[in-house]
Amino acid sequence: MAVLLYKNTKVAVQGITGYQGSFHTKKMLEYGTNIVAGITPGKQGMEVEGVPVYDSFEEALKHTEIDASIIFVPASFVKEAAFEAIEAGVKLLVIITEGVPVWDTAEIALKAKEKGVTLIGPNCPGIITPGQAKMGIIPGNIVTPGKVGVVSRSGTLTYEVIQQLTNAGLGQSTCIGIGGDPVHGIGFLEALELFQNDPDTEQIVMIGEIGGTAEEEAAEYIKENITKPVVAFIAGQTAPPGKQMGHAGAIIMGSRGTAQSKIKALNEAGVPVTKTISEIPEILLKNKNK
Amino acid sequence: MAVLLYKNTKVAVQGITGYQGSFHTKKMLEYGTNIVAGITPGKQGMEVEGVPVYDSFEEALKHTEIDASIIFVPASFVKEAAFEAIEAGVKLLVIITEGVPVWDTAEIALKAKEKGVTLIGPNCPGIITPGQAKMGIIPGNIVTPGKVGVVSRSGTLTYEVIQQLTNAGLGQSTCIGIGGDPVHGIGFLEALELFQNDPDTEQIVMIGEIGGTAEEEAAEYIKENITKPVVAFIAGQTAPPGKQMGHAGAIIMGSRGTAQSKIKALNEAGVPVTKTISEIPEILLKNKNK
Amino acid sequence: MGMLYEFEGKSIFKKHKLPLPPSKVVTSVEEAVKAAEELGLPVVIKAQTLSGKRGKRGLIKKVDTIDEVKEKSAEILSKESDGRPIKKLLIEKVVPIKQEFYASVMVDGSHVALLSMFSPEGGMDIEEIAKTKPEKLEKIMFPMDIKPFGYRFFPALKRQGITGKDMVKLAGFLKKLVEIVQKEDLTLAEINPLVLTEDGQYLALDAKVVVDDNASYRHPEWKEFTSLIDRYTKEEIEAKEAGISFVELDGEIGMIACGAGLGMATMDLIKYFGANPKNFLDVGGGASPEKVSKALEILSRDPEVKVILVNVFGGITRGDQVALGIIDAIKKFNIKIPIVVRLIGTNQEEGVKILKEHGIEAYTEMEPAIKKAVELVKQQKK
Amino acid sequence: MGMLYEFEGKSIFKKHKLPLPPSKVVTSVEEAVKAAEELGLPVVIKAQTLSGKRGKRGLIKKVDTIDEVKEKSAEILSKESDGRPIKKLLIEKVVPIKQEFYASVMVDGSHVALLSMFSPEGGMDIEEIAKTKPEKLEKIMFPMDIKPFGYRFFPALKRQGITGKDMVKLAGFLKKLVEIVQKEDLTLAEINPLVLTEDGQYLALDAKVVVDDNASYRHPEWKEFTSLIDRYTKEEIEAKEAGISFVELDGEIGMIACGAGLGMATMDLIKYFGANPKNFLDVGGGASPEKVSKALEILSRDPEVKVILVNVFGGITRGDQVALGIIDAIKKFNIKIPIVVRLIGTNQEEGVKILKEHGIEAYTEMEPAIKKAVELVKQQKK
Repeated sequence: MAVLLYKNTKVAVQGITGYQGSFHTKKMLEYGTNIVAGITPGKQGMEVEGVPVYDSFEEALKHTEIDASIIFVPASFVKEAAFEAIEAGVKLLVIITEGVPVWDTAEIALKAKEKGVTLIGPNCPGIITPGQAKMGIIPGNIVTPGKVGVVSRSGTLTYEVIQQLTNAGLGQSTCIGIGGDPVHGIGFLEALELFQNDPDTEQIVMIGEIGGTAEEEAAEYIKENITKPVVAFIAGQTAPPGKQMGHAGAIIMGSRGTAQSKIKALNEAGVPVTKTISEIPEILLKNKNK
Repeated sequence: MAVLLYKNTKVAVQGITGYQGSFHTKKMLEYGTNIVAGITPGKQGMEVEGVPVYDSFEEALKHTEIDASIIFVPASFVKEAAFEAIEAGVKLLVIITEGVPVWDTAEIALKAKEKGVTLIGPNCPGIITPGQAKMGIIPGNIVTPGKVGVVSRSGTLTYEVIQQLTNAGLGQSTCIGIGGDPVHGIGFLEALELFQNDPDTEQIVMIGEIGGTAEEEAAEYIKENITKPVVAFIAGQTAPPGKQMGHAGAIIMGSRGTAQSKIKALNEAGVPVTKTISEIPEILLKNKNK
Repeated sequence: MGMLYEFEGKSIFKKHKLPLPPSKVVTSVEEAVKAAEELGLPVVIKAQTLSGKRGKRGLIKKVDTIDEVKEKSAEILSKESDGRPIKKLLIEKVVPIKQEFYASVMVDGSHVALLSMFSPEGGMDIEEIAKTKPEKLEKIMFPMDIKPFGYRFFPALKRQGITGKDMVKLAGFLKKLVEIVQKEDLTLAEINPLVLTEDGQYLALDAKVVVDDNASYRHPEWKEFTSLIDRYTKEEIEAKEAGISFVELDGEIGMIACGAGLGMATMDLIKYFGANPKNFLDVGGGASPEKVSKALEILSRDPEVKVILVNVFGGITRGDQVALGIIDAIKKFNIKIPIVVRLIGTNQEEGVKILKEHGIEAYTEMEPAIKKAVELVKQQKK
Repeated sequence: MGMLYEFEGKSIFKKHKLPLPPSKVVTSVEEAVKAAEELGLPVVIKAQTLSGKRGKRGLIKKVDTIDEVKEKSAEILSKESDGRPIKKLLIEKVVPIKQEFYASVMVDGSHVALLSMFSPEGGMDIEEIAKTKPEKLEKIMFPMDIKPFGYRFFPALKRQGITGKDMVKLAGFLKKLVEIVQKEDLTLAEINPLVLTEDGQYLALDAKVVVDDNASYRHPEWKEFTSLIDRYTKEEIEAKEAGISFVELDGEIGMIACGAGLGMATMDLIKYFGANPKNFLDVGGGASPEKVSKALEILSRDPEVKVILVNVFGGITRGDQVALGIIDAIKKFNIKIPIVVRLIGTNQEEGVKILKEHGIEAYTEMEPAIKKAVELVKQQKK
């Protein structure tokens, strides 16, 4: 089963004619993603890697159904692209672009919620269901189909973890990079819920980092709702403390947000937190052989 | 039955401590309106004509239910007052204040529509159901209960018509002044529909004026949907033509908007349009005695 | 309805970075020459006035030399428009035009909507296009709170054969126009023509902008828009400042009403009974004695006013307040012209009593009062 | 995270007419004297710096005479804060204070919410209040697209015993603060203290404002906010301009990573294996050869960097581009320090090949590469 993205998911690529859009369209196609349309305003009639390009969803929808869309357009155009996709009825929207203003993301996230669209990103590596399809930039050659669900706040660190899982013979059901922006689409909670309900996922890896309280909240959620084993890693354990968001930030964060706080919360929820990434597969293998 | 406003409707007055608000609260109470609360931020604990004043709907709702609200606050506070009333769950909202910016009214009207609230005004005389209750500034002594529904774009002209109906022995079911602002709550169409469905209304008087195309659209609607007799009056038949809204206005209006256009459209829909207001009762009486 | 001069409308466009040709506002021939030199010839000299068809009326001139700048700017500054002298010129650099379009966004109040219109055949006669080639005029309707995005305009532009980069650019232009209307409390923003230049730019060559007068309290910057004042006579401004709606007309009866509808119906009846109103004057709802007194003062100064007719049906307006205002004005301005008063509604009794104490018998019905006023005019004519 | 100086934050407040005490920004003792004379004594002299607790650190001084202005402004201008000299002072007129409040609005990203906080016990130790008297701190959460209206704040203010006119005024103040955050692309606006003056006015006495760096492309006016530059070292600015995220630290290994998470994990492992990173440097996703080369240039100039460690797991970043950047930098800047490269992911083969041609054997795994870099540092120490 996996979650959110499958072999037959019909995917559109927004910004397909751009430098990143065209390159990763090639990579996604090579991986087997069912890309049915590219969208770049003003470029209708072109083809990118054999994918027909349309000016708009309206035009594309005359020729194909679209279930999901991935956005590679520059930051200042992301809001427009995202609204177009949501209004056109996609069910899954992945935004790779980094540098999107917080207030634009907020509008997108609220609209997505209103319309029941699952949003991943922005500023994220996307999602990959090994052996089926990928939307985003996670290298296809490092994943392998299996039973571990991966969710991560960090981009490149996600690859690191996946690579080590694969090297250890631990395949993945689906890997989701939720992105590191302060406002973003689905977070740990939603991903954990999806993996909990997915019969193909047996264990879950969660990659967090310092700052914010998402990991603490995830720990609470795991305690109450997740019965599958979860293993976590927190990046930035030795990083110097960052600037606070004024007193307001300090009040809200309290003692949370630090690596110690996150590790403590996760441990209390029964989640082991490893010192290095290479320890993650070890724990998963132990769980598996129990 | 009448429409929208009844003897037992629980009414709040927003801006009750102001000059207009307090004066007309007295008049509305004298007419028998069931005013349950006054709202003026910062004035909680006061009483106006025996009506308790609260800071907010939240406070008022601790002590009473509220079905409807009437707004007398200054133009720059109308948007806030209207949103508060709508969010608090009133079903009928009347805005008397004039000078409300078009874009504020638009926000209010869209929010009212979203929440299923009937909005009357702004810049209108309000609504009166003779013998039952009034919300607004239509003098209570000129109305009399009966079977004629009155809907009017003009404020004071409404009174003129009502007076003449009453003088002619023609009582009214409900009288609605929809207000003359470019963006407003219910219009002729909604009022006509309400009167059509009200078993207590036998005939309808419609007071229009030059400008806009509401009367032309009403004529179309009457042709299709209204089976009860309608008599109309159009003010401004001799007024000099006003400035157009650029070419855009001219394109949209075409030949519509003039008194002649409105009279023609109404006549074609079988609606007689009188030259003077005093002719209106004559026609209604003839219809009645048919 | 606050219609702005072209250069004022353009100042709002400029604030939002809508592309415009370079231009300068001037008030004299000397300034015009200086502006033309700074912008570089050729330039277009455009009279700043509120009524349209400036080209046909000789109020827009393209000039190629400084001598021509002198001649034509002097010529235009000597003209009148809307019955008022032309005081300001816009000197605008000539841009090489490839195609002319029409674009506008207006508030369609009755549908709580924004109506955006576009035509690939812009220029002087867009109303003609609308009538004879309606398929060349796109009308796109949005809810007023729409988030304007470029893709919303693609289908209309495609229908007009505009594709590729031009479609994207024009859609961006139209999107921005909607944003400006939404953000700046406008009820109309019209560009005719919107031009495509030889070097591929889209520019607003004209600007017809209408601001929502009710929103002026939150736009202190509108105080600089003299169009909002220039269009009124001295008396109209005086009235406006007092919160009175006043339009001068040709006739004999000075009319004061509370409410625009009642005012219009009163005018209709004055004509119906055989005389003419000298004005439309609406003191509005809830008028104070001061406001009523000010209205009478303005009318009483006009030598052509033979009779003053006050028609009040009090709702939010109170009879006693109106009566006090009338009596105050008669005394203060020593008004000798006959005054016919019709007074009914809220606080009617108090008002009638006050008037009676000062020798004025108020009517309660409208038609007899108007008939009486018309009669008084006819008597004076004899 | 673009935290602004007090006076810059206040300039945003001022634009939206949030009430402030009169003040002037100065950069010298002479200007401070002039400002104090213009504002009228007494005044408060406030160092413009990004870190807090200025009062306790002697960076805020109330003065009553011109001599004191001279003395204290000279004193503060001679100090440092955040390791940098204090260059600007805000000279602010003293207002008679009746009560001090705390007010803030911040983006709570994880809930797509705005968190508005208010306390009737404002002043220096609000964090202490939050801990010891949480009932004195109101936290109100809104969706980010909330239409802010005064009545939304009434319940919280009432809980704090604020009623009547004061409730209405404070609610209006808090409403405006939310509007400012929404309209100006802010992620935080904090006022501590917000004061009630003896004559009944509510004024923002301080301003801590954070702008969303990602939105700077649509705020050309932010270019004037020197706080967005002053907080960086010369090298950090150079990096920033190249789109590189760079923070200087104390250590021996110059680290380049693609991605912040990978960068942090790399730092963690450097320490875990017994050395220290000299910096955090993230070239971001999809780095060009120029960007990688610039990163190496910056690190290679630092004499304390003993080893350079490049850790790339290509997703949107391509291995060949990174390799080209490394080779280019080595040649152009004649880099002699040992460089350890870990390269994997997108276009890995192409990248490894390029490096190999220039004598660099890239690692594919992260931990061995980091171990190697730490080892090289230890060898040099011997």
